[in-house]
Amino acid sequence: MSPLQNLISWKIGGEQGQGIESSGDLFATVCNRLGYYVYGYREFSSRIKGGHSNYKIRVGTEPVASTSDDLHVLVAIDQETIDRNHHELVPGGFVIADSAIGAKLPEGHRARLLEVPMTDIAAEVGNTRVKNVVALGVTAYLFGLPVEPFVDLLAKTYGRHGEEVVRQNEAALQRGYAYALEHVLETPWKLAPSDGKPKLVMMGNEAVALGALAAGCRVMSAYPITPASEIMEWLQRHFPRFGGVVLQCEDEISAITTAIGAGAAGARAMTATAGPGLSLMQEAIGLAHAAEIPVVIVDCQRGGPSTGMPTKHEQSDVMAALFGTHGDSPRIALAPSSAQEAFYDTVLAFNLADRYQCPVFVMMDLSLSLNKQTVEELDLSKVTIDRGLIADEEMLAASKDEGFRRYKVTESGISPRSLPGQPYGQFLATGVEHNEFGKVSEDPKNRVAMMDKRLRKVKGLKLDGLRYQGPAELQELDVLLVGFGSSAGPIAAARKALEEAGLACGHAHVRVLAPFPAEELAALMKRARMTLVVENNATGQLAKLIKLHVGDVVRAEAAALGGKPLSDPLVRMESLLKYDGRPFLPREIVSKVQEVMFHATQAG
Amino acid sequence: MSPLQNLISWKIGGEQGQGIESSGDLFATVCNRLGYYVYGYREFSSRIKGGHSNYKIRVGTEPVASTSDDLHVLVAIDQETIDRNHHELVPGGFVIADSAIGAKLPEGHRARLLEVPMTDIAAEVGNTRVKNVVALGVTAYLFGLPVEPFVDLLAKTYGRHGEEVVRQNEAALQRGYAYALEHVLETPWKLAPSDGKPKLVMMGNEAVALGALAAGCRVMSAYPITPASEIMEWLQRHFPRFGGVVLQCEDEISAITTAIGAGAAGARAMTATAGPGLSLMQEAIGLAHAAEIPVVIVDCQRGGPSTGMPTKHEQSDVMAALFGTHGDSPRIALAPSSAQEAFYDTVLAFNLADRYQCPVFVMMDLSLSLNKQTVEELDLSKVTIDRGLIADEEMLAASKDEGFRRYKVTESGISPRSLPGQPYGQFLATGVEHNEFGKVSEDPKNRVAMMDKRLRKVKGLKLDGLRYQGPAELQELDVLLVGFGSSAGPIAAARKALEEAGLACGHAHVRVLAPFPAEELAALMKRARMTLVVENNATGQLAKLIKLHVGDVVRAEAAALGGKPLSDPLVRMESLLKYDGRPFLPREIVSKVQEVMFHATQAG
Amino acid sequence: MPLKLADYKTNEKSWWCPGCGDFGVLAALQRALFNLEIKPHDVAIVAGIGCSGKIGNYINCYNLHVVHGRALPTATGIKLANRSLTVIAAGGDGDGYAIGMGHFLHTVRRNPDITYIVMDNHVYGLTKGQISPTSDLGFSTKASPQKNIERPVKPLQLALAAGATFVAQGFSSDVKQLTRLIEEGIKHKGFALINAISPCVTFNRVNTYDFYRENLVNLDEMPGYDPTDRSLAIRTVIEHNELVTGLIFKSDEPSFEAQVPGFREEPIVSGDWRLSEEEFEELVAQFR
Amino acid sequence: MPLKLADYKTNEKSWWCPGCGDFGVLAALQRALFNLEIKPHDVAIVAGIGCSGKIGNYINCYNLHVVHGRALPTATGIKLANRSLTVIAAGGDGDGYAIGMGHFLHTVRRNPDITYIVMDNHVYGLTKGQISPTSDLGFSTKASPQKNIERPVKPLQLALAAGATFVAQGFSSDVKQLTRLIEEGIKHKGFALINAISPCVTFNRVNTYDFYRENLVNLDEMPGYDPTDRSLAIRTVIEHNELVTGLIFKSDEPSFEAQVPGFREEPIVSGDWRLSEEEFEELVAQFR
Ligand SMILES: Cc1ncc(C[n+]2csc(CCOP(=O)(O)OP(=O)(O)O)c2C)c(N)n1
Ligand SMILES: Cc1ncc(C[n+]2csc(CCOP(=O)(O)OP(=O)(O)O)c2C)c(N)n1
Ligand code: SF4
Ligand code: SF4
Ligand SMILES: [Mg+2]
Ligand SMILES: [Mg+2]
Repeated sequence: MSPLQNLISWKIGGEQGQGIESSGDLFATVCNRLGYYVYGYREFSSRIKGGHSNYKIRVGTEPVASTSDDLHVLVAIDQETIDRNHHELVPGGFVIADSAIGAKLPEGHRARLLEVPMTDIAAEVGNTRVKNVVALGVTAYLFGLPVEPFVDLLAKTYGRHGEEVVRQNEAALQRGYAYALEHVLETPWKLAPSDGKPKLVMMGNEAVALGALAAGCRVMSAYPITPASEIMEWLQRHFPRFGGVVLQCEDEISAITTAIGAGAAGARAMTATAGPGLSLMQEAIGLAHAAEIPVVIVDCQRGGPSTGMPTKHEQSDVMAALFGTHGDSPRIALAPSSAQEAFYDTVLAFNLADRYQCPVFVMMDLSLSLNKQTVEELDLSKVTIDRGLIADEEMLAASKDEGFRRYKVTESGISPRSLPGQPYGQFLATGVEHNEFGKVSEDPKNRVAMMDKRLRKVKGLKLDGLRYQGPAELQELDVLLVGFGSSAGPIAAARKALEEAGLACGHAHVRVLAPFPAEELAALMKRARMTLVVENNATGQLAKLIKLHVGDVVRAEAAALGGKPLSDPLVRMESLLKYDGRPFLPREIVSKVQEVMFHATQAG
Repeated sequence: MSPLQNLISWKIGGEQGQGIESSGDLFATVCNRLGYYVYGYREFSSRIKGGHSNYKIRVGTEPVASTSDDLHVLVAIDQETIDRNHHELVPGGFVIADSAIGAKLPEGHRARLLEVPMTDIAAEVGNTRVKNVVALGVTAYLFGLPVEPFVDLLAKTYGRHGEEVVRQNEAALQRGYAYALEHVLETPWKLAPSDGKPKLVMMGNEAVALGALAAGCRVMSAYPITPASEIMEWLQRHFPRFGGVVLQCEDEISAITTAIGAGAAGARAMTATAGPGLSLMQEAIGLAHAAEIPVVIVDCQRGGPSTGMPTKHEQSDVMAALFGTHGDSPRIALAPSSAQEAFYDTVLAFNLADRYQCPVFVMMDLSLSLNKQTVEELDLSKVTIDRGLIADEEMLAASKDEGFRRYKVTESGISPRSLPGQPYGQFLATGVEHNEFGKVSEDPKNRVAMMDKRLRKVKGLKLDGLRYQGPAELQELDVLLVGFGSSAGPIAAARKALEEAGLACGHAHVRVLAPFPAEELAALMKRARMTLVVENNATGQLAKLIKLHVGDVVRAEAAALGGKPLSDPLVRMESLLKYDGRPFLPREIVSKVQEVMFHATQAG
Repeated sequence: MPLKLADYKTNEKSWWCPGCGDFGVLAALQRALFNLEIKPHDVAIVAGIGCSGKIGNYINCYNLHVVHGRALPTATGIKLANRSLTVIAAGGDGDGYAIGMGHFLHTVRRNPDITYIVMDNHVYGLTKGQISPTSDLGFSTKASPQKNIERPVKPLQLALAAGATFVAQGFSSDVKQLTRLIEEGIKHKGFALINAISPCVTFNRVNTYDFYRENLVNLDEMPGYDPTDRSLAIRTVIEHNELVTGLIFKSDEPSFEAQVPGFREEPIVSGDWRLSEEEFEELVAQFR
Repeated sequence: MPLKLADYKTNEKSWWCPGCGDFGVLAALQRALFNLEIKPHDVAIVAGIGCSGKIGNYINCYNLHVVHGRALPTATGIKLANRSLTVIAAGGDGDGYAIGMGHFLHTVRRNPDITYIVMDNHVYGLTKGQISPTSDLGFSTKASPQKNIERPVKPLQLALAAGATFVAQGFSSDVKQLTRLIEEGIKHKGFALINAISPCVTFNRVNTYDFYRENLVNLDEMPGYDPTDRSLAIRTVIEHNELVTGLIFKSDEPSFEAQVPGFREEPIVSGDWRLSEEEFEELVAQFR
């Protein structure tokens, strides 16, 4: 018998439009239902049909949060899939190929080629489209999975196409399983039993959409763009039941200003976009800051600049989100690192937008937006709706004669707002500088008071902005890894590997890009012999934030000590940048750490 | 006899639409023709008629580059002008007021009120609109200026309205002069003789427009916005003679993409805007970077965020210009500090855009854009046109079979470009990631090569990015003042004052915001006991750049020394921020330095 | 307490030039709201940037003064969030027909229940008199020294071509007619365009009060004119080169809000947004 | 050496789905350029983002693939910089009529000598099938599960209302007619709109080849149709709900470039831009 596996890796590849995505989803869902943790990773191009596409699913008995470059089973719909992906196969790995394609493995390759008459079987069961399902049957055998959950899922998925289609799918599955049973002597990697806890599997965009709905968002305006469109699509599907409205706008400027209008009128409103849309929204973002209007902006980062690489992963909109609109305005920007966090962070974003009366960014990245992954049960009781300060009748009645001071200068910078429809709450909301009543004012003193008020709002804000894993308090670290967004998975895996290799390795994940968790990170960096900032962009955008904010902390301390910093942790900071369109693999991070440490030893 | 003056200050105030601007321009032009240096400063609101407006002209025998809050003569068209401006008057200063308004100076004020029957005189000469000219006549007397240049200028200015109007203006002037002669015993502040050199007087926007024309710009596309519109207006007036075209577009997105199109086709093209327009252009700016298309973007900064304070001075678009478009792209951004520099920098911007094949920013600010100031003779021989690398026939013919490698990966990152119309030069220019031929490519290796190529272009670029004034090399500085843009004037004046007060004071003016002159500034900052960054915004945008770039220099040095920075000049850096819509006054800078130095002494 | 006309006014001093056409539009809008007895706090006015965009400053309602050209999408957002508000969008010809052109026509075809008043002076007032999209051919000013060579935008024809359900044109001198048109626009359950000719006395020396007094034709008084006949409307505005006033076209079609699936009569702002455990579980189930 | 049709082709493999209407449009454009004997290097094609926007990849000319919706202003810039180029703008219905709507109508009224080909498939292809501005009422897809409730944009009517000087519509199946229309558009000295119906076989199951074959009326073959009569054109496209092909309208009016004061026949790119000392001094004199 084969040894029990805790983590296996499966991939299907072929041309776009050949059902790659749905087959992967089926496999992931079944594994999820069996209680395993899954992490999907899809490679695709900016075209509709044709061009190589593949979908990798890692399945584990414990949480999986990154892709990797080892592979147990590769389902190849065409030869190109083999050519492009064979190098990932572990020795003894399987290639499941349609016999019809005359598949070839490179000379001397240590994987096993299993040619399955997928086309023939599909023809025999009477539906050429079930080819991939045959491969799923083979897959089930290879990993020692039961067939029933596949059957159930196929029935559910294709139920609306009629019984015949369901039967064809089931037959294809069974035939595949049987074929494998016959041709492969024993199950090579049987998955160890799962923890059996019920789980969800979703992509980050779905988590955002669900979070928005749960948070009370009922107006969503957007313009389609990869990789954000799923948010709009999901809400269009579910809003009707809850009285919400999705407006597919004529462009992103309309999308953000529609959301701002809805926010000004008191609804919870959001938009979702990617880099090009974010750039177009810059002017209106300033309006929401100036007029203090709540709105949630989800930015699903992809390869930039310009149209860039629309279907490729990147994390390069940080500077644009934090500094892209002209003039001075404070920022709140969350950066969830998993679908699970994306759900809760979206809820938080709506609460922060209402509380601080300003735009709040949820910074996603393509991997996080689109990769299907396991999410542990979501807890509705943790979803609270905090509307922030809204003037009540009494307050408004009191202002009857004088008018309502919508922009009252307060200590916190936050002023209670009135909503259209509330008697005596009328005011002017404007992007022009204004006085407490909202009236346009060019008075220099008023200007300073208003600017300070707005900046003050966010100054005191403390969020749980950094997540740390690694050796406990005070212990010195050989290396501190810092990242944000979906690289949490690969960094965590790298940290483990480095720790296994004997290093004291910490991982600080920045979950709030603004206001930046500077003190927390500074404290960790000081403990570390070196810090490695790991991010998917070419100019070190996170590193820039660290230089600014951790720098401020360090310099303030130095100033307090009379100007002589003893040892600046920023001097010991290096960057690992990846911007080829792909997320990090754990081993890339490990290598970089080894390389830097080696250099350090050499130098020291 | 009154002592000879080297610097006098004059202001006219009234309601918008009452000829404030033209009167000020007349006075400035006459002084300029007399060989004096002038600096104008206009305060106005975002409305067409009504609302207080004023225009101050400082006139000196040496260059003047800032406004100030001392005033010798105030021409008051209404009482509000006195109420708002009397505090600036030096003891013994004059208020010239129309007797018709029944002007009142505050109790005990030490200025002199000269009530002049301006309205009556105007009526007598037969034109109610020449009221202000009467005041100019009084002015001429008070400063001991000859009347003839005023007469000449009035004749030229009003010539097209007919002889009668010219005569009325001249009469008003003479009557004003005569009135003063009669009522003021002696000329209180006679201006010392000028150096007699011929000079120009223009606002920064005119300098930009003239520079663009001289640099060969023949396509200008823009959308009207304060304080940038004058650039478009000036070019509309002069282009017809040179075969150029101004397109007033439907919005700023059209403006920038039109300019990009023209740039791609090989013309020298530019757009000019202010913050809101800059924000709208962000997406297209990324396109120009990605497709490597030359274009010049003039941003005339004004009060932000959003519509903000459209007619007020600010310097708060720095971060938006440098980091506002999504994704990673290199930047070139010049920041002239005077009209003179604006002329030459605009020329330089076109050369850099062509040489580096990318957008180049000219960062103006409202004071610089709109304040009329003396410019010493402009030297056409210093205007060169460098088109950068353009493929020649031979090169293109050689690529005939393979196709033209428009984006050839070169060591400098710059690749020769072909222009539409050149045989064998066809290629695809796209904002999508592409290969050497310009064809869309999602290949990870190609991506990295292309991104690196683009970033490399600007890495090696060294410009004369810092202008320093102060104690010479190696001498320790008590304080280093750092600024950019039009604050050069007030900072220089403050430096002088501080030096007179016995401090070793340096002034480093950042003339290139990107690539940042980090090493030069680091060297100066290290010499200084403290650095004060002086800028017109609320969040210290220039200070952020210094923290990033000078920080990098300091950290690299520290790393080279084994990680222990001896003394980080950034720790000794403070900010002076002003964001009330007004430019700095020299004394504000002086006070801040004194305050900080005092604290330092207390602490130390 | 019955509402007074004064309840719709603020005590702010106007920033407009004496004689500006926008005064008439302001008066008509205030009067229309008063006549319809809509409570000031139930009105949201969204204005763009321009001299015209300042109209909200002088009306005592909820006012949102947005960025240049974006009044309509913002107004749409307000309407979606709170259906029970009377939503007025307002701005200039530059705001609405230059930078705002896309939003204008898309809002027309969307047909949300918004009344859009464009103060059309054929010039950019606030930026000191550049050519605007409705400027006549050959028009020039100090700020736009070259003569206009672009065909003027025809807002009425464009709105009709985009499927508008309510198109009217008023003249700021005829406050009475303009008031009535605005009233009808507000009562119309869908998008109502009211192009209000509103002369700029400072920068436009061509399209003056006198010019319009001589050239405008009042369709409301034209015998046989039927404002429910779209092709007649198109023909008529073309024939008169858009120099008409009155109700040009109107058709009763469902508004955008009326057609959104599952959309409720109760405004979104006043709903209870919390999900029940059951609802949440049903949503989550699809991810199992 | 005489030009061959192949000279207008690149060797790149197409990224379109088999059967996509854009193939027909590509073929027609290549053929039109070939028929007119315009040298490939004298053609600039500016394309937007979308499946349609990839058209430039397959034509061996100077190609500029811009950001979504901005093909027209970019094309205008190219034309201004170099009048001697043949400038073609191209893109999808989303690119041109959603995000690009403002530029579309402003370019129409500006009338630069550009030929604009819109591959209209009534859907957003590249983003996987959302509703587009020309989608029919009631249309829905997997990506846009709610039925369309916005009146479709009528590009032909809008162009006519905006004062277009050349309006045509072709069908990608009829490459012959489309080729001819493109040729005429290119020859037209002004802005030419060619709306090319170009079915999306992957995401649009409603506006299919069959649908159009059954419903399109060919104006080129309609007896008595006079494409120089603007009001007839308007009436006809309304009557047939825009389901027509052929040359719809054409009028000879000066192009934008022809009217810019002082603009020269010689392209800007080839001019000598240096100022003489005298010219410079004259300019500078105004500042004295
Ligand atoms: C994005 C942006 N671009 C430009 C401006 C400058 N601007 C302010 S108002 C205006 C146009 C005013 O014309 P119109 O809309 O016709 O209003 P009017 O002043 O004539 O009433 C412009 C271009 C701006 N505020 N924002
Ligand atoms: C600013 C911006 N917003 C959104 C997108 C995403 N996007 C790419 S193509 C497209 C629309 C495609 O539709 P259409 O123009 O009709 O072209 P088709 O693919 O149908 O030919 C969209 C929304 C983008 N690239 N840029
Ligand atoms: S400039 Fe024209 S539009 Fe503006 S307030 Fe004055 S008259 Fe009215
Ligand atoms: S998705 Fe539609 S428009 Fe795009 S290539 Fe395929 S068929 Fe053509
Ligand atoms: Mg106007
Ligand atoms: Mg389309």
